[in-house]
Amino acid sequence: MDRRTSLIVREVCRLIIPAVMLFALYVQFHGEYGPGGGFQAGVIFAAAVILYALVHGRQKAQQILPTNTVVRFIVAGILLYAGVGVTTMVMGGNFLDYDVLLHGHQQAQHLGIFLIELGVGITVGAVMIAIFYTLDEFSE
Amino acid sequence: MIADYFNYWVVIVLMMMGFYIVISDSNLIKKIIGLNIFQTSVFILFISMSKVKGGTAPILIAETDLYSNPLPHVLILTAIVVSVSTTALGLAIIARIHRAYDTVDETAIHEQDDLQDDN
Amino acid sequence: MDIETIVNFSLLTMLALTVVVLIRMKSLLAIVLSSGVYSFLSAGLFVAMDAVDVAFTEAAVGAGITTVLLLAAISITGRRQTVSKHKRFLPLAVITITGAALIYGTLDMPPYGDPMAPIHTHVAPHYLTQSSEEIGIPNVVTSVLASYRGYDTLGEVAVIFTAAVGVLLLLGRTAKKGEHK
Amino acid sequence: MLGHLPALQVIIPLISAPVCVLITRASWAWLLATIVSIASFVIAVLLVHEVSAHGVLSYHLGGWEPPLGIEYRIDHLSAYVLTIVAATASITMVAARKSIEQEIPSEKINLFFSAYLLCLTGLLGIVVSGDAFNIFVFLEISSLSSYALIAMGRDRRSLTAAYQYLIMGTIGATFILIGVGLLYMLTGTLNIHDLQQKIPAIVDSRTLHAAFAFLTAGISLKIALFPLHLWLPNAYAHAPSMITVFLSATATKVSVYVMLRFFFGLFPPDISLEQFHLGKILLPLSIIAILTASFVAVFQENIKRMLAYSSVAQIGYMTLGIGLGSANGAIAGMVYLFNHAIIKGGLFLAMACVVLRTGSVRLEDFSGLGKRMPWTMAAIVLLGLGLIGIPFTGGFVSKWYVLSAAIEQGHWLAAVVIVGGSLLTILYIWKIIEYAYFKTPVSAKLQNLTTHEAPRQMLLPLWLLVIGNFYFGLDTSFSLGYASTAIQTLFR
Repeated sequence: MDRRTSLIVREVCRLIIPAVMLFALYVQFHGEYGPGGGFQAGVIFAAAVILYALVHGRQKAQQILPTNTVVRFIVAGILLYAGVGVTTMVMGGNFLDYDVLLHGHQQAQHLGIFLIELGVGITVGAVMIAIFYTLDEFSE
Repeated sequence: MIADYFNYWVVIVLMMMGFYIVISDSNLIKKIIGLNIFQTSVFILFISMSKVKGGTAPILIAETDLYSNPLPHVLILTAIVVSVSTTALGLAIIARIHRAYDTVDETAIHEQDDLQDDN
Repeated sequence: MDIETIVNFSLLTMLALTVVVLIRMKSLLAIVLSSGVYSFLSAGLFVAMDAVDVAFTEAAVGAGITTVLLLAAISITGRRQTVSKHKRFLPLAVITITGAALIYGTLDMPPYGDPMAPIHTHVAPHYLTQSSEEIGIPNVVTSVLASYRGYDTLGEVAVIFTAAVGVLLLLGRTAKKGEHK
Repeated sequence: MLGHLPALQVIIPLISAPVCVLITRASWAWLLATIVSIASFVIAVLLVHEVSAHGVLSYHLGGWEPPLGIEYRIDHLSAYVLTIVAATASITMVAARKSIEQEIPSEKINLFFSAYLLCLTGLLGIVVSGDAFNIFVFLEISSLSSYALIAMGRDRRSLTAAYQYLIMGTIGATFILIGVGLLYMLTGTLNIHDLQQKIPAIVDSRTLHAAFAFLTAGISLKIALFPLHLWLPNAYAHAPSMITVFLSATATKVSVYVMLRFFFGLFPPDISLEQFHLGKILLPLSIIAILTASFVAVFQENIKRMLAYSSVAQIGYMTLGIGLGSANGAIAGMVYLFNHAIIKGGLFLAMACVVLRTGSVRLEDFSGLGKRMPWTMAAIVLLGLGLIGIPFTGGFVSKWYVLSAAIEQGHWLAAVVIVGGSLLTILYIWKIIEYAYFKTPVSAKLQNLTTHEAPRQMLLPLWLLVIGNFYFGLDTSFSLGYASTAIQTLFR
C-alpha cells in the first residue's frame, strides 16, 4: 500500500471504526426490540478492532488492547454468564431462573437477559479478536 | 407438490455439494470451506422449516398474529457459532500442519507420513 | 407465483451456481471469496424466510469473520491450491446415497410454509403468545435464546470459548519452541 | 442443595475451565483439574443414590417447564455412565501430572487443562441432558476440545490425526443435527421424553425413517463403528499419553451412551428394533469390526496404535450387544462398556508410564522392560488378561454376558466371532508380553538407558484399575445390577 492510499484509508477508518463500535453497542442493547444481541454485537465490535489492526498493524492494536487483556475479557464474559446462573441458584431458584433476581417478574427477566447478553457479547468479541491476533502472529 | 418441496430439494442439493467438497478434495483448506457450505445449507433447511406462509419475522407487533417459528432461528444462531468455532480450530490445525509438513495437500502429507517410519 | 416465492427461487439458484463455480475453482483466494458470497446469499435467503436475527449473524459471521479467518489462513499457507488427484467415485457414491435418503425423507414432510405443520403447533405457539407476558420483550428470538433456552446459549458461549482455548493452545507464542518434525 | 446436583455436575467443570486459563502456575492448574474431576465423581455417586432412592430426576434449567425449556433428566442409565466417566476422569487426572509436564510446554499447561475441563464438561453435559439439541451443543464442546487436545501430541502426525478427526467428527455432528432437525420438524419438540411420547404416532412417516438413518450414521461416526472408525487409531496413537487414557475411557463410551439413549430412549426400543431394523444394521458391522480390527491389531508395531485398533474391536462387542436387540444384549453391551473403560484406560495408562520413562511405544523398544519396569509390565499382563476375557476378570464378565445374550438369541455366528475375537486378542497381548519378558534390547540406545519404574503417582492409579479389573470380575452387583435396572427401565 503506498503512502497516499494508506493515508486515505486511515482517514476513512478513523471515521468508520468509532461508528462501527457505536453500532456494536446499539446492537448489544437493542437486541430485545429488534434483531441483534450479544453475539452479533461481539462480532461487530471485533470487526472494528480487526479493521484497526489491518490498517495500522496488529502491534499497534495490541498496544491498545493487549492479548492478555483480551483473554481476561473472554474469561470475564463466560464467568458473567455462568455467574448469573450461580446467583439464581444461590437465591433459591434453578440454574438461570432469572425470576428470583428481582421482585417484579418481568423486570427480573429483563435484568437476567441484559446480563447474559452482555456476557455473550464480551466473550464473543474477545474470542474473535484473540483468534485473529493469534493467527496473524503465527503467520509472521 | 413441486412448490411445496422445491426449497427442501434445492437445499439438499446444496448440502450434498458441500459434503462432496469435504470428502473429495485433497486441499485441507478447501475441505473446511466445503464443511462450511455443508453446514450453512443445513441451516437453510432448518430456517425453511420455520417459515410460515404469510407470516412475518417473530418480533411482536400489534398489526399481526402470524409469525414464523422462532425456535429454529435460535437453534441456528447456536449452530452458526459452533460452525465458526470449528472453522477457527480447523484453520489453526492447518496452520500447524503447514509448518510441520510445508504443504496443505492431503495426498502430499500422506506421502511424507509413509516415508517417516512409525514411532 | 408471488413475489416471495420468486425471491426464494432466485436466491436458491444463485446459491447453487456459487457452489458449482466454487467446486471447479483452483485459486484458494477465489474459493474463499466465493464462500463469502455463499454466506452472504444465504443471509439474504434468511431475510426472505423471516429469520432476521439469523441473517444478521450469518452476514457478520459467515461472510465477515469466517472470510477474514480464511484469508489469514491462506496468507500463512500460500494461495495456490496444489492440484493432485481427486478421489471421485467413492465421494459421488456417498453423496448420492445421502442425498437420496434425504429426498426420500422429504416425501412425508409437511409442505413448505404450512402453518398447520406440527412444528408450528406444539411448543412454538407458547413462545409467540405467552412470551410478552412471561418475559416482556418484543423479539421472541431473544426471549427464547436468552431465557427459555438460555442454557443452550451458555453452551454456545462455552463452544466459542473452547475454540479460543484451542487456537491459543495450538498457535500461541510458545508453539515455536516445541516444534514438530 | 441435593436438588441442584444435576446442574452442578456440569456447571462445576464449566466454570473451572475459564478459571483455569487465569492460573499461571502449572501445578495449580493440574490441582484444579484434579479436584474438579473428583468433585464430579462425588456428585455422580450422589446422583446414583438419588436415582436409586427417588427414581428419575428432572431438573428444569431456567425454571421453565419442559418442553418449553431445557430439561436435565437423570435415570439409571445416565447415572451409570456419569459414574464411569467421572471415575475414570479422576483416576486419569491423579496420574496425569508428570506425564503432561513432560509432554506439554509448561506455559501452555493451564490452557491444556482448561481444554481438558471443557472436554469433561461436554461429556458430562451429553449424559445428563434430556434435550436433543442440547446434546448436540455439548457434543460439540467435547469434540472441539478433544481435537485441540489430540493435536498437542509430540509427533507431527498428531496434527493430521486431529484434523482428520475434526472433519469426520463435524460430519458426524452435522448428520446428528440433520436427524434432530427432522425429528423436530415432525413433532415440534426437542425434549427427548416428549419425543418418545410422540414418535409411535408417526412411525410410518418416511421423514422419520430418514431422521433415524441420519442419527445412526452420525452416532456411528462418533462411536467409530466400522467402517467409520478410520479417525480413531490415528487419534489415539498420536494424542498426548494422558489424553489417550482419558478419551479411550470416556469419549467413545459416551457415544455408546448416546446410541442407547437415542435408540432405546428417544425412539422406543420396539420401534428401533422392529420398524427400523437397528439390529440388522449393527450386527454385521459389529462382527466385521471385531474380526478386522483385532486382526489388524496383531500386526501393529506401535503398541498405542495396536491398543487403538483393539478399541475399535471392543466397540464392536458393545454394539454387538446392543444390536442383538434384546434387553439382555443391551445390558451386556453396558457391562462391556463399564469393564472396557477400566481395562483400556489402564492399558493406555501403562503406555503413558512407558512413554514417560523410555519415550517410545514401539514394540521392539519394549524389549527387557519386564525387568526394568516390573510393576508397569505386570499391570499390562493383568489388564491384558481382562482384555482377553480370562475368568475372574471384569473382562470375562462382560464377554460372558455378550456371549450368552448372543446364544439366547440364537446368533451362533456372533457367538463364534466373540470367541474368535478373544483368540486374536491373545495374539497381540502375547506379542507385548513376549517382547517385555523374553527379549533383550537390541539397540544400543536402549541398552544404555537406565530405565526405571514409573513414579508412584502413576503406578498407584494404574494398580487401582488393575484391582478394579479383578474386583468387578467377582462382584458384579454394581456393574451388572445397575445396568440391568437401567436397561429394564428403558425396555419396559
